[in-house]
Amino acid sequence: MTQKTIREALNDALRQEMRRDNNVIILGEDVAGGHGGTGVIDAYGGPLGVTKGLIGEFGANRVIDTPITESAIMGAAAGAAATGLRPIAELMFVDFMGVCFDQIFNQAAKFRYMFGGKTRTPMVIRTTIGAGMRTAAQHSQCLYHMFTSVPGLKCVMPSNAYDAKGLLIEAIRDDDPVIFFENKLLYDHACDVPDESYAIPFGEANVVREGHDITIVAFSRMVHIAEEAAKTLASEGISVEVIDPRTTSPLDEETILESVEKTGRLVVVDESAARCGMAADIAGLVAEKGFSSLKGPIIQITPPHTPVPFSPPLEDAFIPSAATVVAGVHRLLK
Amino acid sequence: MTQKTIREALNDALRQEMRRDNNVIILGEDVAGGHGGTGVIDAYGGPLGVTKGLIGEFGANRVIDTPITESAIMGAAAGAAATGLRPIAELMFVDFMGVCFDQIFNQAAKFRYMFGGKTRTPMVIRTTIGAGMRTAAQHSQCLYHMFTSVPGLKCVMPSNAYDAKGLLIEAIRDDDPVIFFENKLLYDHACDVPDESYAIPFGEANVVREGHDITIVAFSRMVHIAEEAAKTLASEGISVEVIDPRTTSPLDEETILESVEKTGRLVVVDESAARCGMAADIAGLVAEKGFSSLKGPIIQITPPHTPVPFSPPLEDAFIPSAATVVAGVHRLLK
Amino acid sequence: MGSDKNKLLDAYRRMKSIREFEERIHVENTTGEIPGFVHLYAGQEAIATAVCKHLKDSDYIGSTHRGHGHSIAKGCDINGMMAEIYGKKNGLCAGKGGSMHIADFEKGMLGANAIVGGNPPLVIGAALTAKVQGTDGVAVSFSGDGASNQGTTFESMNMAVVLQLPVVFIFENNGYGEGTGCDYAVGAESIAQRAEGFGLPAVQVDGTDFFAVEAAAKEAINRARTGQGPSAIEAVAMRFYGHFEGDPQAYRSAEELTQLRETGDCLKIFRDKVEAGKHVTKADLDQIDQEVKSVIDSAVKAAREADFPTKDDLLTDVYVSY
Amino acid sequence: MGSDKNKLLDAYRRMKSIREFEERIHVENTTGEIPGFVHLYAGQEAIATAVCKHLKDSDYIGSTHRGHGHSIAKGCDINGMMAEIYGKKNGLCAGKGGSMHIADFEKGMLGANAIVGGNPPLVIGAALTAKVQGTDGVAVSFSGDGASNQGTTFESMNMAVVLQLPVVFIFENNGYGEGTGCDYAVGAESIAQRAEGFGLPAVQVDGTDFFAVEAAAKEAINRARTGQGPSAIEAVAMRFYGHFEGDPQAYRSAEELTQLRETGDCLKIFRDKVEAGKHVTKADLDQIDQEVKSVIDSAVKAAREADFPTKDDLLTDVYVSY
Ligand SMILES: Cc1ncc(C[n+]2csc(CCOP(=O)(O)OP(=O)(O)O)c2C)c(N)n1
Ligand SMILES: Cc1ncc(C[n+]2csc(CCOP(=O)(O)OP(=O)(O)O)c2C)c(N)n1
Ligand SMILES: [Mg+2]
Ligand SMILES: [Mg+2]
Repeated sequence: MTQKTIREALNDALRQEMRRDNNVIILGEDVAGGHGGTGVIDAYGGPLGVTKGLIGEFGANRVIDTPITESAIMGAAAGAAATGLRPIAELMFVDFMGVCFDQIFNQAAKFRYMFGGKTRTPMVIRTTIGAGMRTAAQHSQCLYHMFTSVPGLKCVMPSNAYDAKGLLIEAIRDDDPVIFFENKLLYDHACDVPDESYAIPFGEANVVREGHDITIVAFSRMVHIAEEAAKTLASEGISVEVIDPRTTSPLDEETILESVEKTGRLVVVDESAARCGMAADIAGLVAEKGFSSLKGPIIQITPPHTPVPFSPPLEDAFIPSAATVVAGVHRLLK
Repeated sequence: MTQKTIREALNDALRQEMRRDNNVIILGEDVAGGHGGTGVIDAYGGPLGVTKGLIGEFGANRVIDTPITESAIMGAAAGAAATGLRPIAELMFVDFMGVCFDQIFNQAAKFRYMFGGKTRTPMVIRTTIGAGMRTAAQHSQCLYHMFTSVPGLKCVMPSNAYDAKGLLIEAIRDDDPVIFFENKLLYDHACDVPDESYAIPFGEANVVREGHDITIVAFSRMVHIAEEAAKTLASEGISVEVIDPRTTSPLDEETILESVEKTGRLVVVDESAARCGMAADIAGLVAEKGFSSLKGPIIQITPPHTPVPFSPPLEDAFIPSAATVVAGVHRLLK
Repeated sequence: MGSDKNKLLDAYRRMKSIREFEERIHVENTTGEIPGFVHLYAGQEAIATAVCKHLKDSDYIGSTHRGHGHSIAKGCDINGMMAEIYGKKNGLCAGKGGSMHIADFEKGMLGANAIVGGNPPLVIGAALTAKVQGTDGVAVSFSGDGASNQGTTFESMNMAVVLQLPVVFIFENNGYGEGTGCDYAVGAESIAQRAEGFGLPAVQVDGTDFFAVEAAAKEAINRARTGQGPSAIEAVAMRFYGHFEGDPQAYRSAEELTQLRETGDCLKIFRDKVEAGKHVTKADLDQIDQEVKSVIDSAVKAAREADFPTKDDLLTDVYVSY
Repeated sequence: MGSDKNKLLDAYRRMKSIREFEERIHVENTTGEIPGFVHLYAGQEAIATAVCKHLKDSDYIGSTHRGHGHSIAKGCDINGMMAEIYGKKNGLCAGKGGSMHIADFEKGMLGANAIVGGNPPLVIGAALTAKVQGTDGVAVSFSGDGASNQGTTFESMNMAVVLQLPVVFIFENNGYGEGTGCDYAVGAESIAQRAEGFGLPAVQVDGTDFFAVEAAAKEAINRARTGQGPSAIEAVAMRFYGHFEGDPQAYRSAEELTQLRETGDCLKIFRDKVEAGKHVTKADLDQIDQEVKSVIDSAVKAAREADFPTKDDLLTDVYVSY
């Protein structure tokens, strides 16, 4: 096993699946880069470098640079998926969903149901999420709560490199449309990642840390914030169980409910939205199906109901931090 | 006072506000209809007849038929709002948000914050929601949970004609972008509506029915479903309080929390989504801030996690009904 | 010669099937048994038929809310379509889609689409599959004049040119998008001319003339099939009925409405042309009329009698696996 | 004569201010004090300056992620801009927007926009305000070559033609959208030609030639101001720096990069032209260079020293009232 960053793990996954199946293709803006103009091809290899080198191995017929035209990209991916390819389309920042959402939520997501089960749409949309890079209101959102609410879509958000590889391989092999959310701040996050190919099934939460006083459910980068908080709390004698559902749709309800049964207390840490977000979703789930286990209120730690601000002190205050999680836990235990 | 349908009440509101303020304009597809071609102008008066007659009084400069081009419509409304008009833009079905969401959620909604408070965007988007008309997966959604999750937007969904008029007038006078959700099945719903102009403030829930055993929070057409269920339950000796928040953003948390404090039990009836929807949002709110009042789990009555089906028996089973609400209450009281 | 005759009779049968299908739905819709919105294709039959004539089952088309004609032209089963429109379990989409979502991937019918401008991005995807897999497949997008103004449509044309995809964009200009005239809503000189600006060959043809559409489609589809990239065709033909069934059509003058069937009936025009030729007789065509009528009769009968899906079907087929 | 001279000096001062602003950010960015993404406008100064010369404060422009030049050209306060880019509380957007969201409604600057294709729909809205209110206001949309392929841009052009809005679409073709060449991504013959297909007058001009842009803009803006509807201008000029600061630019050849400033520097070209004329001397321009330098110096100094917003500011200005 070698240490790999999430960026490398994703590149691994893409390369291995493209070798395995000629129908796997990649399309998006600057997934190679350098078409037209005077320079070299693969100048970018993806705006964040994830698809670097793939055009060299698989050629421009399978690693396809497109104009800036997200509806056409997402629609082309959906149409190609429905007719025999397994496209991986890149939506550079999830914030751009507003110019192409129809092709995702009304078309790709609904094909199978609308058409009475007679079609499959095995496409993956890779996109980036998350605040913390000072990229302000239109380049820092998470938005996966919106996708999670759409029947027909699957939503995946790895928090580490091992999961990133296994979940992306699973996503590519999956026969339904999958949105794969990559947190921009985690690309350089590294851990042991096998060189060989492996898939991690959807709907199986990862219990990142076991504990018995309180359950924290967290998503994507917030898993690391939760772990940090858990460490602080451990030093105070509070034992925290941290759960990373890894996929929000399907969601591993069981693992969450079992944990709350054990701890009786739940904090959800989520960056997506203060209203109708993933934190509310998990809280609602437990308030219905796990109510009898609850010893106290369910605390949601989310950003405030504001756009993402640009200025560093504001953005730092916007994102849930270990300190706000710890404070939330204290509030709960009081 | 005269009995008016929601359709008439909305027409009233539009007409009165357009008389009051020359900067109020309407734009959208077939808001008049009949431009070009060989027939008469105002052939439609809005696809569902709400804007009928307005072009006659206010002219084509203020009641503007557009091509089918929702991004340009929503963007034009936002740009016009930021520069001095008070546009009312029509999004024929909320299902079409996927082709214009960017202009709503990244532009109009975020202007004020991104620009440091130096601008106002007094626009209203009128749109239609709701299943029950056999219009299948792309013409039957509610989707207001997605808008509710967006900071900077206000979300309004009247359940009766009185509220429809007062809330629309408030929306037009409001200085923030407001999305006004009209349930297609309620247009002919009538009640007493004053002829004169009046405004209903946002963020003030309507307690539709008082009760002490259980609180039902419901939105838009689901308010009527909840009332129907409440009647049945009353005959069983169960006293139900029905709350219609009328606006989801801002949300009248106080009225909901006070009611739950009294009843100790909460059912949320909502058509928007089974995951990350309004039901989860309300459940999450109460599980955090009203936990100590709760005597049992919070029940969410929503459609299943499926697209809206076409066939009548399927669609009927999809939409929450009085019977499913009653069953939910029974489950809770068991 | 015999093959010429057969081709003409086939074309007529397709067009007539569409006409009869739509005329019959127009009538049956008044019974209240057909749920939801229906948008009829009557008047535009020559377009779908002449285009799809050049396509194989393995080629794809993407359609609109007004999709019955495209579906029949592409070979979808008429009984399955009718059952779908009635919301029945044996419908082409198991009753889950209805009129606005009829699809049949076996026949290369990618789906009607209730989002205006919804299909062009999908259709370039089908063309991309053909290109990547190296088949000689072609994909055709049908859009209305109204849809020609939608951003998704423009994006798809540009992407098709950039990637040189085997795709043809058919713009059916029937004069109106809902209640708004094309002369108002399309700012350009013509839809074809605007498309040409995107860098693809584009022509305007008379959509009531089967042979004019056939010739233009042949050229464009051949171009796509032989790797020479995308094309666009604007075909002009008015719809006979309202935007949807129940539309009072005040946006059309009485004069326009009465003239429609006299001067703009593609079936009449076809008949006049072929009856004047030597292959086909009036009797041949009359016989097809009879046959088609009975096909539609029995489709309606079967659809009315078929079973609705049951509640259990509500939760199936959201995902392949979940 | 004196007024001619002043106009030339004003134009030079604007262009030079943009250049100096961007060159300085290019340097300061390496200190790590500037948060987030910055996209520099250096190389394209003549375009924004020549266009905005014809606009009043009450006219509006909409801009892109590469918006510093447009902002300065439209008259935004340089100190306020610099403070904003540094994320400071006294910035034009109180530190909440940053480089990609600079706006100043008092100056008719509707905002930089981090969504490619985000501004054209908004700009037609500003034009709609002028039309409805019956003012002679004009609105100008700046978009890149990459943005010219976005559906929102196309929709806006069509809507502008249909409603005959007082708007001008400027397409700044700097050869690339991120790392992809315009020659690859724009399928059309040219951006101008494609725009023309939408039914609005469109021309292509040399964007390094202030006077060429000025003449084209004058005509187009005059057309808008006098109620004759929308126009489009494609102005060609390369950016000097990468897509964003830090971009290694492997998609450009070394040759292209070295030639840029020699043959494509709009400031040099302007200087050569006006110094050859009789109104303006080299000394006049050198003096402006000095003055501009000190303006930018003090803007950077002030921005660095200014206060950040505080946590309390996080929750303000989401709504006017809530
Ligand atoms: C995105 C979107 N906008 C609006 C509508 C409502 N709508 C349905 S059909 C239609 C008119 C379409 O006109 P055209 O493209 O000319 O097709 P035609 O109906 O004439 O066949 C409209 C506006 C829709 N379904 N989707
Ligand atoms: C909708 C959307 N898609 C993609 C991006 C990422 N992006 C930012 S700038 C840019 C290139 C824009 O190119 P162009 O319009 O030519 O402007 P230039 O950068 O050359 O000034 C891209 C792809 C974005 N911000 N928004
Ligand atoms: Mg039409
Ligand atoms: Mg560019």
